[in-house]
Amino acid sequence: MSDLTIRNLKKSFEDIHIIKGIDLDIKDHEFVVFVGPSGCGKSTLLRLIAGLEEVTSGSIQLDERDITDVAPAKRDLAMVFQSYALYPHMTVRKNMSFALDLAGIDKAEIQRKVEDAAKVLELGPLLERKPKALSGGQRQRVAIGRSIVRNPKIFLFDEPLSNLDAALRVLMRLELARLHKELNATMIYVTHDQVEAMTLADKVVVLNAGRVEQVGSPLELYHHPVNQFVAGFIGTPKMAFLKGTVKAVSNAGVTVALDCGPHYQLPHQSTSLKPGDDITFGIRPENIEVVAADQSPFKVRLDVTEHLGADTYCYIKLANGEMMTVRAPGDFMADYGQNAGLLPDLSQAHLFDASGKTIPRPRPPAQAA
Amino acid sequence: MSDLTIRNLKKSFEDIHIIKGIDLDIKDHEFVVFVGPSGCGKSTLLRLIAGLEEVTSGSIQLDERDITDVAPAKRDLAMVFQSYALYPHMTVRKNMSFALDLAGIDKAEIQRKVEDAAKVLELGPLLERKPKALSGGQRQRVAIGRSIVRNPKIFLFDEPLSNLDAALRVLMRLELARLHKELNATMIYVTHDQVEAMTLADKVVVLNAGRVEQVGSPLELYHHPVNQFVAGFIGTPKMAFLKGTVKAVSNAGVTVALDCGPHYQLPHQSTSLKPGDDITFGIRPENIEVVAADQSPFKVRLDVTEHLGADTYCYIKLANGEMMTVRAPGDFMADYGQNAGLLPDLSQAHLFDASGKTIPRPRPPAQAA
Amino acid sequence: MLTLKQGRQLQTVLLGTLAWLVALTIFFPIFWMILTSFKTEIDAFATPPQLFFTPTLENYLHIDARSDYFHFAWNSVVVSFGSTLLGMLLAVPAAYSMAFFETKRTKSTLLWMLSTKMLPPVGVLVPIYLIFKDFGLLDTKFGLVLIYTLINLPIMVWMVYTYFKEIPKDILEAARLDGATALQEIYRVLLPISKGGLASTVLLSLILSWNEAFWSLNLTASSAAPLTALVASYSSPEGLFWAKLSAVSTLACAPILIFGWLSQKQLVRGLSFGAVK
Amino acid sequence: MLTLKQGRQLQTVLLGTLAWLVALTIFFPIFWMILTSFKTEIDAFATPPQLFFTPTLENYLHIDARSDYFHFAWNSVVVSFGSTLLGMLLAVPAAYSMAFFETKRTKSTLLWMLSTKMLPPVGVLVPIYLIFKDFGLLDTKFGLVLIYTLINLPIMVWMVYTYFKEIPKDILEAARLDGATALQEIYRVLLPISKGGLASTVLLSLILSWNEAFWSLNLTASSAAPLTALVASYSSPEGLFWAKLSAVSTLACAPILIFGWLSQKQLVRGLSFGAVK
Repeated sequence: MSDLTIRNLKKSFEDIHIIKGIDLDIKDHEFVVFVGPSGCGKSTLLRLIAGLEEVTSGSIQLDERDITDVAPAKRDLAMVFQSYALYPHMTVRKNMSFALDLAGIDKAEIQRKVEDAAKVLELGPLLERKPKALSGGQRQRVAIGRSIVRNPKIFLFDEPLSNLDAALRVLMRLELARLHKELNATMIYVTHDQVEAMTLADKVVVLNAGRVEQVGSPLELYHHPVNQFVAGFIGTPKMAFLKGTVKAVSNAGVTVALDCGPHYQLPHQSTSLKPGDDITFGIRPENIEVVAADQSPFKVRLDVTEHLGADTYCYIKLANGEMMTVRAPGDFMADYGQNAGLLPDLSQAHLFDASGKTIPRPRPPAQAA
Repeated sequence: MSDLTIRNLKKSFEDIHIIKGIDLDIKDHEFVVFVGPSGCGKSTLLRLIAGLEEVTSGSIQLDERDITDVAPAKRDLAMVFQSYALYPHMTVRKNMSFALDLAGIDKAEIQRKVEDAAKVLELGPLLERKPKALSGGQRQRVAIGRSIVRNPKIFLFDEPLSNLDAALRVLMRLELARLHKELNATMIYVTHDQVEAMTLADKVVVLNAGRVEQVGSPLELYHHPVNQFVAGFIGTPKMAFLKGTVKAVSNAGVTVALDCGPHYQLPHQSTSLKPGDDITFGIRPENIEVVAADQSPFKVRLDVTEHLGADTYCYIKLANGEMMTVRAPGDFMADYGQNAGLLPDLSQAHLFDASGKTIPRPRPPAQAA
Repeated sequence: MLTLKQGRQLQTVLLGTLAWLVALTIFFPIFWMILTSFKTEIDAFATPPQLFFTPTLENYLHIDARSDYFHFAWNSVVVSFGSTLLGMLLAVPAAYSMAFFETKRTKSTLLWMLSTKMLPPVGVLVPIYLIFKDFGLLDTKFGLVLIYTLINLPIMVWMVYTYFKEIPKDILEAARLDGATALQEIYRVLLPISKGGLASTVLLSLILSWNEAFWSLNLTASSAAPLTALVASYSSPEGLFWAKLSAVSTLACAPILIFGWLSQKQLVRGLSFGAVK
Repeated sequence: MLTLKQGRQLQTVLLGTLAWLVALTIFFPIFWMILTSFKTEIDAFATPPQLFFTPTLENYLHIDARSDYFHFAWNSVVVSFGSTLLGMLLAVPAAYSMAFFETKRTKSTLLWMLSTKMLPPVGVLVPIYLIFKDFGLLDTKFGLVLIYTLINLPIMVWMVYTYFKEIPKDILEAARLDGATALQEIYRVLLPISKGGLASTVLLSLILSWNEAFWSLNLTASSAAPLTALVASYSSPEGLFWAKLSAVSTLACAPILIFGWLSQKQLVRGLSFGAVK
């Protein structure tokens, strides 16, 4: 068992409030990712759980045991640092056995545990090397190995892939996903990269300015963000946000007039909106089709077009200054400044009220995940 | 006019040969991108053109004038450095006017030129600030502005976006593309990021180990790489490479047996291949469809599946240990370890002979660009 | 077992106290010297030492009557500033060449220069004295300027080299592309950028020259003698006049103490070589 | 106009030569001292100075007859090693507390300690002499150890602090998560990682203590006098015996010159604070 329960957790450094009251439940075997822009408090939250920072108020419980003020070593957690934080003067073997050594565990037992972990991570041939003789990916694996030997209740990862190059990052991401399935362990992972969050997590916790914005599965966040912040943070290229005004609200949905021209009727249900309210219409790049200018009421001039091979991104600056991105097929061709029409898939559109809160849209059964 | 002609250019540092004989023609108004893995010599090549390194042998001509041994300042080139290299003790205005100042140009003229450049780059309100009071993107724009005021024949960019965060990188990429269209200038741009190369270039020069691998338009490189190195370097996720053997060669094409199981007949024309030759079959992630296991002879077990929202990446480890990636639609669902079949689009497949050279495939008229 | 919080607090207090003790131990003698300078000779020599006493100015009046303080102070000023100026004129181009046109010999040259600071000064007294005698430099301000420049040059070159090393090569290359000559590179780009570090180097050179006591005693007699020689003249024969010696020491140290105190931040920032920011 | 290549070559030659000249000027006196020690007294005092002469060992034989070289050398060794050991015992915990439990006062404490190096030593001679007299420390090796420790402590704390600062905090936090106590952190992680820097600090302290000439002359008479005092005993009254003075200076400097030469790389690496890599 390893259930972590956080209640009304707060952390301030002098007068600066970093964590402003967080409640969170992490269940056994979950892979939870904390994600958010830099300065949102995600790393501080992880360090509070690890015991590397003192809690200002609130509590942290691990399996009914209050660990709020317990020393880091006694919490039954292991952490993988962004810098790996390997001991440079020790071999890989010593790095991995250091904690067991300090705990006074039997030599033979230590050797067995280290070699088991080395087997899982394919570190066998590297055991007698020093960290500086290892590549970035190997160091990363040693840091993970150092955690595994301790058999902790929870693994903590602090942006573990941010020092690796793009290609290695993808490989280590897969390895981590595989490791989670093999160890069947509880993992908490901090990143600022929404792609890592989407691809690794069972449950994503989106943080912003010391508060939790949304907790949910990656696809839940992608398709049903609770507010404009989450909608804009998850997904690349970013969702386009177009300002508009509510024209009518009925049982059939909401009719909006966008500042850039077109009017749309959307299936969203709202009891709080009324005609004249400011509204933001959100649409992801892959949910827009580019057609000839006379085939849509949404007429635009295409700006720069980027050919990535598999896809083409069209960047558009609307007449009222708003920017948007459209994803077209790889063989799409267009000239700089060419006129075109846009056809958004309204069943995939999002609406946000003036405060940024989402107006819920009907869920097709298949997407309810 | 600004045509740059490079002939048999070589550069060695002591015994290490960095540039091993390069011939290259850059035409007026072109946006040329040098791309390659780190250590391929792309930055050195740019520095040779700028005059910041001495040429070991070979020649560089700009509009019929031999500039191989000319001092950097007399070459009529301007360079934007990776670190921006702004003068920290000067205001933005001074930074931009420094070169004109040294050249002894009339004060009023300098002021006019600086203000013209500031207008193009929207730097007007920042002219009296010091570099440290600017954001990364603003510094970047000042570095570009410093080049513009000199009205050079060629602009050189040395990985100018690598110090910016991902979001800003996309914005500055667009701004550079727009600037190239507005100034109608010749630009040479160095990057290790194939996405930047694909999206910015009129002409991409792929370098590897001090030699040119291929020169061509981005889509030419994507669809018709001349060898396996270029095919693997361009495109994310990477093209999958599957080893196999030639079974038959005829007018109708080449029949290959892949080590991982399936046999395919491909429309590629070759006079050099004969049955029994080793061959590598290449296919891009977006040209494969995942179907039920009983619907294809190419049967696999799916490994980790990553949901990015708009797309789903399926990672597959084949029975013979080869790795491949498939791009499926955003709503594709699969379990870890599930059985499936793969249907590659053979018209988009690539073949490479034992030395890594491409066996050309027939070009449909539309793709000939 | 201690909680996390208690453990940290204990450590902070314990180790903080140690650091302060070290600092205090070092500063106590200065405090004691200033105190002694206001005592009578009898109070100064009392055993056990007295912390409370009736302050007197008689020592300072005595010094004013016996020696021309300003003559010595002026020598100190001239020699310190002269050697600093000369040192910077040599150190800047040397450091420039080492930092930006590094060859295989650069590191060994630096190493060689720095290691001269490890030489015992008594070891080179004889040849220096002989050379000074032959060139008529004994008891001249110019001679002291020369010797102080030689003494401080390695550390000055090293410091300036360190500051220049911190300047990205890119900036100089940009200046070169912008059409700057080597001299324009130094005067319009390099020096303005590193002016903080150069100021620290100047400060350190001034202070080290001011405090220098070995060479000033051995190479000067009266006309070029700086304040350190004045202090020494009170110490050797009449070893018992502690209060007067304290007073003259206070007078000799006062200018540099005040100067050092005013420029403390700049100085430490410079000494830290960018380690404390 | 010069081509790019010619311009660079000219600069490299010009500035490289300057750097070498500076270094040579500093080293010439040492060469001269060693040369003089093999001259007869008459050759040594000749004007103009002689570069070619018949070498003699008579100066060294004279010194061997008159003084107990090994007595002074032993004192130098004991005092240098003693003060270095004591200094490290104080500097390591102080630097640890400052580097890893930084408070608002940390920087001002460091600043304060460093600025003591800027004090003129003559300024604090009187109180130190009095304190030594009262505690019976005059002309004892223990007294010299104490004073050298005090003198070198600020620079030692500063150096160790700089090395500790280079160690990422993450590594100590990892050790803490692994269950290490504060002492285990220091002995099993911190010291092994920074052993290169600590070795440099030890070397510097040894050399500075060995060369110290001001305090050793003023606070010792005979039983605790180190080599620098031996040299001084040859200089003052019989000012004319240049060759003998050169010989005794050579003897005094020889151990530290050889020691410094052997450990040059480590020393410079340490002094460079990571700037040259």
